[in-house]
Amino acid sequence: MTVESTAARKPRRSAGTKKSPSPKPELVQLLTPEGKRVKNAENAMYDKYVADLTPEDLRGLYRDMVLTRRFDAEATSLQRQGELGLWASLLGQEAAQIGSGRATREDDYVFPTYREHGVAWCRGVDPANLLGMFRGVNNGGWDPNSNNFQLYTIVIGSQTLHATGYAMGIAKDGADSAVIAYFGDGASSQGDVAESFTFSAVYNAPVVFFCQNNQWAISEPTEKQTRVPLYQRAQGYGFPGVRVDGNDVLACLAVTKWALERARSGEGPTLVEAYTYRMGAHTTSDDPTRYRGDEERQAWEAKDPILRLRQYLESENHADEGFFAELETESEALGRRVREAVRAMPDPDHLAIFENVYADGHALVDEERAQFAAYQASFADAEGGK
Amino acid sequence: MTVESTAARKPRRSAGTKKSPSPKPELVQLLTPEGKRVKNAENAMYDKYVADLTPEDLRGLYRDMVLTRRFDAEATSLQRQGELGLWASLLGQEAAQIGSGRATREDDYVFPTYREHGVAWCRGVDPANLLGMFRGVNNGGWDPNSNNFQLYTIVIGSQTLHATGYAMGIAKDGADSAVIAYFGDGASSQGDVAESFTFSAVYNAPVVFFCQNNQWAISEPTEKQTRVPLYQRAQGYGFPGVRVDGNDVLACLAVTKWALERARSGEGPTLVEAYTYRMGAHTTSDDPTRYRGDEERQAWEAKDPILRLRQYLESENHADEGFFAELETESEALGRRVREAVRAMPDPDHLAIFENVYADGHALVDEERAQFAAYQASFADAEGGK
Amino acid sequence: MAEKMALAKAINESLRKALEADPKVLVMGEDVGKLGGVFRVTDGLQKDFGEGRVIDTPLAESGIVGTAIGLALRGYRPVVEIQFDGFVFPAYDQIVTQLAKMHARSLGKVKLPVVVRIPYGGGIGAVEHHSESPEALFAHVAGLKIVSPSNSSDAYWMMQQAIQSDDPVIFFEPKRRYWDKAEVNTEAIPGPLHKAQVVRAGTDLTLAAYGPMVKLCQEVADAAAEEGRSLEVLDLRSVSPLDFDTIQASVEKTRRLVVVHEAPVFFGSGAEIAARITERCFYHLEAPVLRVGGYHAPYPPARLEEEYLPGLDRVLDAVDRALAY
Amino acid sequence: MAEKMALAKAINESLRKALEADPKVLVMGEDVGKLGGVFRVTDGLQKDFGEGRVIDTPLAESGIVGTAIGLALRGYRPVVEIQFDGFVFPAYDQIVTQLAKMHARSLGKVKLPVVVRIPYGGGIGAVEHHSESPEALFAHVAGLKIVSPSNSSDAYWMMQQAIQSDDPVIFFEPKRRYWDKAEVNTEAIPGPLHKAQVVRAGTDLTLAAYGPMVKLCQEVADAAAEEGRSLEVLDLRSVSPLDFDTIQASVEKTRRLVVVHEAPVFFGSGAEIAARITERCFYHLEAPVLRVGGYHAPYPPARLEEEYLPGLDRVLDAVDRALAY
Ligand SMILES: Cc1ncc(C[n+]2csc(CCOP(=O)(O)OP(=O)(O)O)c2C)c(N)n1
Ligand SMILES: Cc1ncc(C[n+]2csc(CCOP(=O)(O)OP(=O)(O)O)c2C)c(N)n1
Ligand SMILES: [Mg+2]
Ligand SMILES: [Mg+2]
Repeated sequence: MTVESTAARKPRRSAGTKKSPSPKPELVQLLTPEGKRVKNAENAMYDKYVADLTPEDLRGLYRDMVLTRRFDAEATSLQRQGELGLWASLLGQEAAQIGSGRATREDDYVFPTYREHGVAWCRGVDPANLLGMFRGVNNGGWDPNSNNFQLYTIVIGSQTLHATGYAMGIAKDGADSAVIAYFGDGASSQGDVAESFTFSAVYNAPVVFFCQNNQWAISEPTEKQTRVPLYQRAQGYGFPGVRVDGNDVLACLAVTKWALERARSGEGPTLVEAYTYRMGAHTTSDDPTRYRGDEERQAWEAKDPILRLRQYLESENHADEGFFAELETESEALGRRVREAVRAMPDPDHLAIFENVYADGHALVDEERAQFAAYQASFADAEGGK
Repeated sequence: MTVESTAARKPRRSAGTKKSPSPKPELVQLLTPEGKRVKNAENAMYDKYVADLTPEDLRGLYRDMVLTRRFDAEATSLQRQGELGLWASLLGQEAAQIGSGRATREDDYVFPTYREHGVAWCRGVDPANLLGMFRGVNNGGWDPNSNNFQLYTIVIGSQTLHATGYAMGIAKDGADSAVIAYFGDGASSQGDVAESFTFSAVYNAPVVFFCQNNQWAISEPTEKQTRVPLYQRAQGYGFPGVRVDGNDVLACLAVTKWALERARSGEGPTLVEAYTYRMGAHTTSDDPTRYRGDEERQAWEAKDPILRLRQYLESENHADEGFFAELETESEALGRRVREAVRAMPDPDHLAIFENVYADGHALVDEERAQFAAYQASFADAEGGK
Repeated sequence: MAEKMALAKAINESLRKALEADPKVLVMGEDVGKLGGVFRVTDGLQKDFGEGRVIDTPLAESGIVGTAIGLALRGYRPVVEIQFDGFVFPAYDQIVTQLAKMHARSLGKVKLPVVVRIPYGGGIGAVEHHSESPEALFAHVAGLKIVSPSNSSDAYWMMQQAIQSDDPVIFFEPKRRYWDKAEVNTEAIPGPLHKAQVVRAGTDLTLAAYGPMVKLCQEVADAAAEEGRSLEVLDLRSVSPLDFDTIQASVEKTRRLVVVHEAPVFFGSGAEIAARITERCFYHLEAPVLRVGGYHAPYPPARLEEEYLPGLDRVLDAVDRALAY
Repeated sequence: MAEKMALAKAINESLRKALEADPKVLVMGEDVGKLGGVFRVTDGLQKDFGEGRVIDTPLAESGIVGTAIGLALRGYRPVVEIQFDGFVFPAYDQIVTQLAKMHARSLGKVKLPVVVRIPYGGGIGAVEHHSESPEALFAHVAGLKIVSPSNSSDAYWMMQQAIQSDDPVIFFEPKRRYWDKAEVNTEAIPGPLHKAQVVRAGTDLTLAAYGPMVKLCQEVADAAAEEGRSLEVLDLRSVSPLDFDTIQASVEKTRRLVVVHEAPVFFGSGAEIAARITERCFYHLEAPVLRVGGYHAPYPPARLEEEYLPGLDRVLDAVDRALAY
């Protein structure tokens, strides 16, 4: 049996980019894991985007994160109960999603992956609607245009090109809306993502690429995708890249606002890398104990996005017991509502197979639908006849 | 009729990368357009790779470029005479190709596009063999493994992944060979090229990406592919990128040697952008007067790669009249030999359609071959019967 | 107003008309701008409609189709050019997984009126990847419509209809017919996009083809007529959907069918037509449906393409074989 | 030595044996290392053979296949995993244009012994893109060989043969059968890779299938037997080439053929089989070749897949219809 110990030659000295200094700050953080506000010169250009948040605003962000987490937990348990076939949990990524989601304007357009439940929440998509595809009753259960929130995209990276094209359209229309495209650290390797960087740069499209680097692509750590920090990818395409503490909702909000403003004002694309952690399994089908230890998770637990904002709210007296208690009640109600909505979700009509294959119809679909209907009717007849 | 004047919003201020300083020098040049040797501190790290070239070596490079140009001109005229269906001329890119080609070692492996006639020459591929595919008698007329020179690849960018995989194999074997992958400025937009950057960086594969930026992808100028210099693309993937004067054979030789040495010594991939110009049409089917003016071409004529080396050779007394005269004779002989070889190239046997579709055979191919043979024989019979 | 026009010019005029009629129509692709495309199909359009409507894209087919999808989501109607058949595959994922399925995925909320133009087929003596006929690889995929005109008039009208369609349409242009001239009545009202046409009536056998092979089949019918055989020729025009009703009606009359296409026979359009028509006309057929097409081999170098492609003799041979049953 | 093994485990053992026997064999793909693949087909292989032989790749299918081609050029024999059927399309260009054609392009000088493993098909209640059957999209392309085992023993041996083949092989693994156990005699000498097998003899009608549908066809034959009908069941095993000789021999006996696959009927394998068998057995067939497969619609959400996929009743219905002729 041949056993080799390494996959590839290791660089004798560290790789090429050491000469190009990283932009400052290397990680935008406005709230420490302990819940302290960070203010310094390096952060100032971002800080101004959250400087005038009121206590109510801050409580709102907290509420968003708590409800998102509660919804996510409910979905996970619905999967365990067999109500859903699968669930992709966002646990740990609440700040990245709520921060960036709350930075968007109503007329902006969002292109998510399959994990952006927090962003969907910010966009006003009914959480229950997100569950249809995981239950298997549809492949996308909301109208993308009602909330300018595209359907979940499962094939990795594809949506970044759609986002870029949409942004090109905004530019053509002379509108000042912007687009935000979500993708993961794993997705950064897909050719489509690279092509979306090229197109958006060449056409100076108003799009923000928001990469949630949650350290893992199923079982593969980010080192299997890149040997330098991902935010640096952007500079070689001619637009800026910024790494933000993805567990810091204020920093995510600020940096995304800044990037969206760049887009609106004709400065083109930006890459934001939200440095965060996937606290749970990749999906309910995954078993992370096969590929990662518990220490890593524990280290990230100390950086929990919800806890740190709570500490800040409390230390600043921005929220009292009543607020937290009420939110607890609201959470439970949300969980209940979602649970009931899912259980009540009807199975689709069998003929739905043939619906919406084409907008203008197709002779073969018509033919097959008719055959199928006749075939099904033959059983009904048979049963009826008994 | 709606007429818009711009394709996209223009950036209000120049795009993102202005903060990251470009590596020094911005363009590696060791020989000016006037044929003067450039020596300075910035160039020193490259200069050492050509410091010990003898006058004979220099004459060799000159000879390579002249013969390549002569061959290329012959092919163009063979196309005009109807002997070839198409030709993709390298006119203007001789220095980029001879410089980089001569930097390779016999055990290195080359992955070309369809325009690397000069590199093929350096690898010892018989020029006449390059013409088979342009004549339409085959899709690749040489054994890639005889000279470690892959077949021409027409689908843009594909070969960069093959090169990366090959380089991964070299690393696995523990060999100290390296790979060089050629591609164009247009190709830089293809997802495959981006993926080859990702794979080569992650596996630290010994590969040099050699991009001949000849300013045009058929009718599209490089600005349609990128808004920053192409060599900068590499840094975001974690390896160095260098721009070299692609019309300076010494600089191309030096920079490629440096990059290949990095690969051999375990430092992984490098991107070299050879800044050059496609002096002719994209191919013999193309009509560049539709999309570019003559001034540009004239400006580049002043930077001709062959002329500048000749001036240097003459000013240093490295070559005399006899050398140039002899080379002239050799050129003509080469042209003649190629012309005769092409004219003598037999059409392939009809049954070649069915050859080499599979290495281990395929029942359907056997069946169709037999039917085809019988069908063709029926004509022969019919004719014989007359 | 009828005018003689080359097929490429007819498409050019059709694109021009669409660009004029609807500000949401865009033309995108590699070299479609100043150059007017390598076949000049988009000649002059950028000059007249500007770089905002006729867009030279980066060299990346997945990017072209992917951004066209995004533009369609924004309300545009992009007409995308793939430079040659063999270069569509980098965009294959975006086409079959996104373009084809987004309407269904969104339960009908999203429409993607994108036309993907692909000059296809051989016979022009080109190098590798410039002569392929990949239509079957798209027809198997639900959500796409696949058409291919055979003449200038259809090219003009079918392009109008494709652009107006709210479904994605893969528009295969028979490149070897680009220079063939025929009358185009730009004021005629065309029949439905996906309806086949009987381009020559006959009684002994039906020849069914589309795109570049229709002209060949007409020549075959001429040659057969000299031998006293009356062949009916169908121009299918649409590969998805296939107009089985028209084929069936013809075969019920002639009782024999030969399908001709440039694409390889194995898993090609002819297979689907043969299978379904045999089912529909089982008691009518006097002979099995025969297929004439490319072999199960990569498209060969130019000097062999005449042997590889269906030609007059090979189709006549199939006709003879079918008639011999 | 025969052992009961799940199909996934049989492939795992086969890969292990190949990795042991030939240092040039590599296993590559997303999550094939520590995780052992999402279906655990590569479980334990990286632990035993190291990261140099069992390689977790970046998340980029074109890159996986493209670098596998490069590794094959260097003398390696990569076995590549595509995580699910619907994710093969980003690699489609590298597969159909490079992997399939490089042997011919090089006039036989280059061989590319690359195996592309694709877990395919539905029936596992998955989300979109995880249940497709794209084999026809590869079978149309010359230069590729396409196989699909239906049981553990074939899975074991066909993988051995695929790895030994000097041609690229697309190896479609019937994911819904991964957990089905059957005997695997790891010392048996297998028949040729591309030969179909009569897995049940019968006289009234032939059912032809491959991969996940073979088991269904056996159940259909059981059910039909109760009604006094004797069905012959063929496990085709190979989609390119198709073993028409074996099908023909069976149909000459039974005079009726029903082809079953999960992939959409339109332009699917059944079309090619119907067309060719009708040609070969024109005077033997008592009924048209009938096809049972998916509809011309995107693979539906899980709660509809039972209706979409061929099931016992639908196949029996086709059998009845064929027998009614
Ligand atoms: C093209 C494609 N290949 C493979 C997969 C299977 N897959 C689903 S999620 C995933 C990992 C994605 O990682 P990342 O981009 O980091 O996002 P995350 O799941 O961490 O949010 C993979 C490989 C897919 N969905 N699409
Ligand atoms: C995938 C693909 N798309 C389109 C083409 C058509 N095409 C051939 S060469 C070319 C331009 C290539 O430009 P560049 O990469 O700069 O190389 P150059 O020709 O300038 O050497 C194009 C678009 C192709 N060969 N492959
Ligand atoms: Mg991730
Ligand atoms: Mg170029």
